Amino acid sequence: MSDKKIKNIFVNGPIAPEFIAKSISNHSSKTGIGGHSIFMGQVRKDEIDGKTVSAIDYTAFEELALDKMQDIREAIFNKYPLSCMHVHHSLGTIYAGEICLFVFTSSKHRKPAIDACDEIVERIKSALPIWGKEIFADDTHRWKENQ
Amino acid sequence: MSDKKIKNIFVNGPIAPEFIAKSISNHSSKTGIGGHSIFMGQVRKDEIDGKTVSAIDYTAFEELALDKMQDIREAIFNKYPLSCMHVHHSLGTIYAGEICLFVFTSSKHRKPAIDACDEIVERIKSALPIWGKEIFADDTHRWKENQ
Amino acid sequence: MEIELVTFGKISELIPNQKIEVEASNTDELQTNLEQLFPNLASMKYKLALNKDIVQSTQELRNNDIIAIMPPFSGG
Amino acid sequence: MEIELVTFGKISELIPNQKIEVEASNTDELQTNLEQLFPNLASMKYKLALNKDIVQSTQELRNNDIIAIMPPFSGG
Repeated sequence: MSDKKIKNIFVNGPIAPEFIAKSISNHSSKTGIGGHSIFMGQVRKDEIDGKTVSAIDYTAFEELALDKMQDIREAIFNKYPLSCMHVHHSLGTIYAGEICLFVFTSSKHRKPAIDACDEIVERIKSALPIWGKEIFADDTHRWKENQ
Repeated sequence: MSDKKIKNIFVNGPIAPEFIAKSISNHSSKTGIGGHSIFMGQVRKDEIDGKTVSAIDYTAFEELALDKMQDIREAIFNKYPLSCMHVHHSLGTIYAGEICLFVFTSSKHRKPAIDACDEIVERIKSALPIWGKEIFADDTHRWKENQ
Repeated sequence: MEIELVTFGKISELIPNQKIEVEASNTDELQTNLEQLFPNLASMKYKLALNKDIVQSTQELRNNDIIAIMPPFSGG
Repeated sequence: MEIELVTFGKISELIPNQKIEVEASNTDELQTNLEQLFPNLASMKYKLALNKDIVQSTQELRNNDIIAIMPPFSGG
């Protein structure tokens, strides 16, 4: 493990659009940036066997997830010439239509920001110990599985 | 040319983070969406031959640009299973650190949103008749050229 | 016949918008005319648009057509 | 020796967090023990983590180690 300070990525509840706006406007003083790429995951109101998903309840093995995220962060900064990288993932109950994942990368030219953002999302889904429990409208549930 | 209503993409001045937040929150009722991808172009304070870019002044052949954007929009909707696609490009003076391009795509699964967003940005840069005039701090200027 | 010239970007600094009399029946001939009238143009990269369609291959000209002269795009 | 079990996701509904006595010197032996103790586990996909490191190949166990049992991840 590196000596760098481990950044927290977890937020309780959904990620608000206003939080995203604040995060964007924080970058206006970084005048070497030419392109920003953002990915947001939103909870879908899926229908499964006739039942409707009303929310996803997220839990995580937080310490392990933050260690893994730090590894991803370092690998991504080594691979792409990024100015900035920000990741936020929700814990707790996130209702359909709300945002549960926010990945934000910035670079001088557009390509590294776009490619890094894409790769971070893939790695988050495959490597971070986070679990989503789909809550149906009738209060039953099903554990989500990423494809 | 198609009979569809031509959407305007041009806004005077920079694109505000609050506008982007509003655009994101407009999608919370679209509960079939699982992933959003955003690209934002930001004006860089480049240094060129010892002079510093303080702003870019954007002009466009607006009618032709909107026709071309409509072609791009149709091609992208035919190619990717998108729920939504929004494009905004600034005209007029945009200072370093401000946002001049906002592309926003949404789909059920993440991949189409990400790939479509990337392709739209490429196509906008190559096919839309828009010109950026880099204004230096000493009020001289240079016409920008996309690589 | 008379055509209307509309110019953009760097080219708008060299050639203002204007109506001109030309002896040209299509856009290829017009291009030759334009490069004689405005010698700077010959050394520049540009595309023409005829009445808001980009000219890919030569098009016939009509009186009062609008011709746009466009340097390479640099939006985004 | 005693180890502490921590479970997540679907597996947390079958196996609560608990301390257990095991006869196992490494994580491979522990896995066999766990699947005997909790027969449901044998048919599930899961990974183990030892003191917050994911177990890739077998690791030695010490008294009071913490073992996490993790079903497939589904974040994002």
